[in-house]
Amino acid sequence: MQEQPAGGPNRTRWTPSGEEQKHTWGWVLQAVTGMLVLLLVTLHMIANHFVVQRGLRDFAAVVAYLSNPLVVVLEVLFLVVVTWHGLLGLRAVLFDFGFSRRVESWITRVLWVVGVAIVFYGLWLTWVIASYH
Amino acid sequence: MTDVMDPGFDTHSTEAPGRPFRFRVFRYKQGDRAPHFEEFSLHVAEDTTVLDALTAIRNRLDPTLVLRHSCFHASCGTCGLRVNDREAMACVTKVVDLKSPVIKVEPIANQALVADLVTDMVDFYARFNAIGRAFVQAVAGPPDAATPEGVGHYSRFENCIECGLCLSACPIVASDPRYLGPAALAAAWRAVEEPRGLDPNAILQLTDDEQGSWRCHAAFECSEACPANVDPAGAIMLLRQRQVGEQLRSMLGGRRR
Amino acid sequence: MSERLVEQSPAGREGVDSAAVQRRTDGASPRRRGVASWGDPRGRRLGGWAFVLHRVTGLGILIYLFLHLAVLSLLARGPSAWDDFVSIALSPFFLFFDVVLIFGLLAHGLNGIRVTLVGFGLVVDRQKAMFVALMVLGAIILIVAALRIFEVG
Amino acid sequence: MSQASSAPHVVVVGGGGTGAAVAHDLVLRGMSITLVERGELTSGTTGRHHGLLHSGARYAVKDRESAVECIEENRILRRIAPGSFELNDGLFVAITPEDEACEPLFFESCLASGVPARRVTREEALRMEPNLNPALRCAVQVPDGTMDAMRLPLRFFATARRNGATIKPFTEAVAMTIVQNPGGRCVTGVAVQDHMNGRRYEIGADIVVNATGPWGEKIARLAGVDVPIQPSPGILVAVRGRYCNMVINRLHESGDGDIVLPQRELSVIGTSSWVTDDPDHLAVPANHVEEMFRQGSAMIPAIRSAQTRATWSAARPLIGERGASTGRELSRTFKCFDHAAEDGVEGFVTISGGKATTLRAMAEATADVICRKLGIESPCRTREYPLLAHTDYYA
Repeated sequence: MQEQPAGGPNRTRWTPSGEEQKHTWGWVLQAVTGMLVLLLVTLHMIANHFVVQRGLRDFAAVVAYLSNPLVVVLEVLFLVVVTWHGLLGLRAVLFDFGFSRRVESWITRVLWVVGVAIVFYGLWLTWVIASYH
Repeated sequence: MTDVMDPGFDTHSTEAPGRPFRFRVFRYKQGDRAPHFEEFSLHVAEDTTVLDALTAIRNRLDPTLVLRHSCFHASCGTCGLRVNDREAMACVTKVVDLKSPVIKVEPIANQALVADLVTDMVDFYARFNAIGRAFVQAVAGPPDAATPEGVGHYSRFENCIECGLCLSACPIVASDPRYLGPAALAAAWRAVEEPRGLDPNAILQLTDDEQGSWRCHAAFECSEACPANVDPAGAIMLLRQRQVGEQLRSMLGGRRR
Repeated sequence: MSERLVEQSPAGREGVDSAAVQRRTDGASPRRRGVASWGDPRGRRLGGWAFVLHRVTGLGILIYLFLHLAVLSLLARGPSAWDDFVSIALSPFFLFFDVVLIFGLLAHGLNGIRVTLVGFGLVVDRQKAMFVALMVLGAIILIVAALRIFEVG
Repeated sequence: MSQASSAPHVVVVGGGGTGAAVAHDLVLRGMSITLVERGELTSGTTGRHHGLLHSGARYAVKDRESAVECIEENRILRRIAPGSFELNDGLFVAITPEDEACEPLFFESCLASGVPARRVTREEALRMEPNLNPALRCAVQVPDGTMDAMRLPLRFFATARRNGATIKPFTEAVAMTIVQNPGGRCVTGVAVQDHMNGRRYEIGADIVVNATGPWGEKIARLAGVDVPIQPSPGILVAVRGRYCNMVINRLHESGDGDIVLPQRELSVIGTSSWVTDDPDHLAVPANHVEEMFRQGSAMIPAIRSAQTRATWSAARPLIGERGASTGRELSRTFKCFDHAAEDGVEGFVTISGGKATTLRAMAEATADVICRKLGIESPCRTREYPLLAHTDYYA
């Protein structure tokens, strides 16, 4: 069979994003964090609302709940994972608007700052509540 | 060749007695400030297609109407249009099957408009050519696959008729022209699946990109729109599977295949 | 095709490009449907609905996450601030929003399972059936959760 | 243009396979070319044909000249347009004893025409094509092929344009510019209507080529000449499913057979014949559709229950006297009319008749006539000149 040379890479007009890193991992992380969120949100909802009388803890109960180190670890992990998943998802949606590459790199930077701030805020809040104990 | 003296009843007639339909046709000539819709009335028979109706409009009602068509059996891919808000090949879309007294006909979306129902295919091929693919195999398969049960196995990329309906239907292409798009990614998967002289690794790496296979958000509108069973969305997902596999392999120290 | 085949090529690549431009329009836009088309329900099939549902619920949940974290700051302001909020949050009005939240979580989470499987090239040809099945499962869970919430309220 | 601006300017009217090949041939001979087409390229008869790359076997018994021409062009096209054909060969199948009685003459005629042919037993034929009618008696294998009816001409267009031709689709020839010279009338240009912007303008030409197939008479009338072109429509039916891998022809007494071709996931069945005056209005008669299913299922019984994908008609541009009642009475060869010699109109040439397989040969004959008229000595180069990919047309 004779192959027809229907254009080679030198005549490509569509260009890849030009970024070195492979984007496989972005997707894989989004999928993995998504599944983790699904698991942790289920635990979070059950632990904080469905097994709690009246569905919401009063202040004392919150403090008592967070005195368990395993709970602290799970809730902080949940926050980290849900923040990652949510902000990466937001980034994907924003990138679909077709802004310029400059705007897109700013979006990425801002989202990093927001994400880090959220996690630090969560850690601070946990520390504040734990110190009531 | 079979000689039949009497041409008989025309199953694709666009004349009375047939059922009357109104066609709202997208009109635009270069230099117009904005496109508009123009309405034409035609009678149609049971087998009359949207393409029959449009060519009848051009031949009898308005010779300035331009549209693309060539093969009349959904093999060339030129007459892809948006009919009543859905992508369709005009030549195999029967008017009566649309079950609507008004038929809205527009050019495919997300492509540069030339005039009326004609779009410029340069953008489509700029993506398509990024992969580089022959469109016909020397022989399309072993003869024993030609049985009725084996017919399904011919669902191969070369079925792609390069019509651009997938680009018109894709919500991501609708908002961002940088996305490589379904047709070219499906071509990429075909090349990985059956390289025939192309380098599958180069194609895997080229499309393992934020503007490549990872840009798809699984709306599957391309596969719904495809008139040739290429299933571009399915191809994109299989491409991703292979890309993840290759990345894992290289991370674990194995060499890329 | 290799360049040697191209004899008498007048201006190389430029010649070809200008020829391509012959067919281009004077300034007509590409008629890109744009981001607005995500909200256009006309002509959409099941997968397209799933795509829109996933985006809308995802953005909704993200907004909720910000609100939720903001509200939790009341905890830092001591017992009375938090306990006052708790009494408001248990009003039927707020409970309705809890049901909406659970709807969003279920729709996004369950469709997320489908998107993940499909995205890894698994059960791609069953994606529609999977969407229907997961949404039916979600509806059942939502009804159970809603009953539980209002029973408690 | 790299050619001197003094290069003769030829306007080709008609963007089908013939026009494409004519533009390609002339531009290689150093001429400046503008091609105009009313609609999209290949939107006339070219795109609608069944996509058969003739081996010539179909004409071997009754029209040896056509058969020789087909096998020669078949070989040339495979060479200059690799990748455009499914090299799947054709099978002429004898179903009835009457069919079988024709086989020796058919086989010998193929060989005598230079068409490689191989006798195939009933068992071997059924092994190669399991869907064939098990009642078949014998078969002959020949180097038929299938092509994409649009994309092969697109390769000619792509190559012609890369070499400097100007291709103008959606541009309709509406009038000829005619000058009255002492020696007679002379066509000096074409008035066209650009349907993309509604503008009307004139294109000057040293020669105007009428390559509009079944519309040939209509265009010739613009130049005030009459050409004996009879549009002869035939119907084609595409069914879902690839019921054969080879081109299946009926081995008939006429040698004219009925045909089933694989095209992607479809099988295309052809074809009938009648005559019309208006190639723009082609009926798809119900009784012809039935006839296609009858003829097709005689060779491949499963076609009887196949799902129809499309039915359509295409008009052949046959050369012959008006008044013929069917297409069969008319010649299947092509002819280039120099209207200076035949009608006293200078600067106007019509090419018509022929088959998709012979598009290059038709272009060569036309270009020879044009070179002779213009006094240019430039040999035809299209036999060896490889064509660009169809995708390059849009590059």
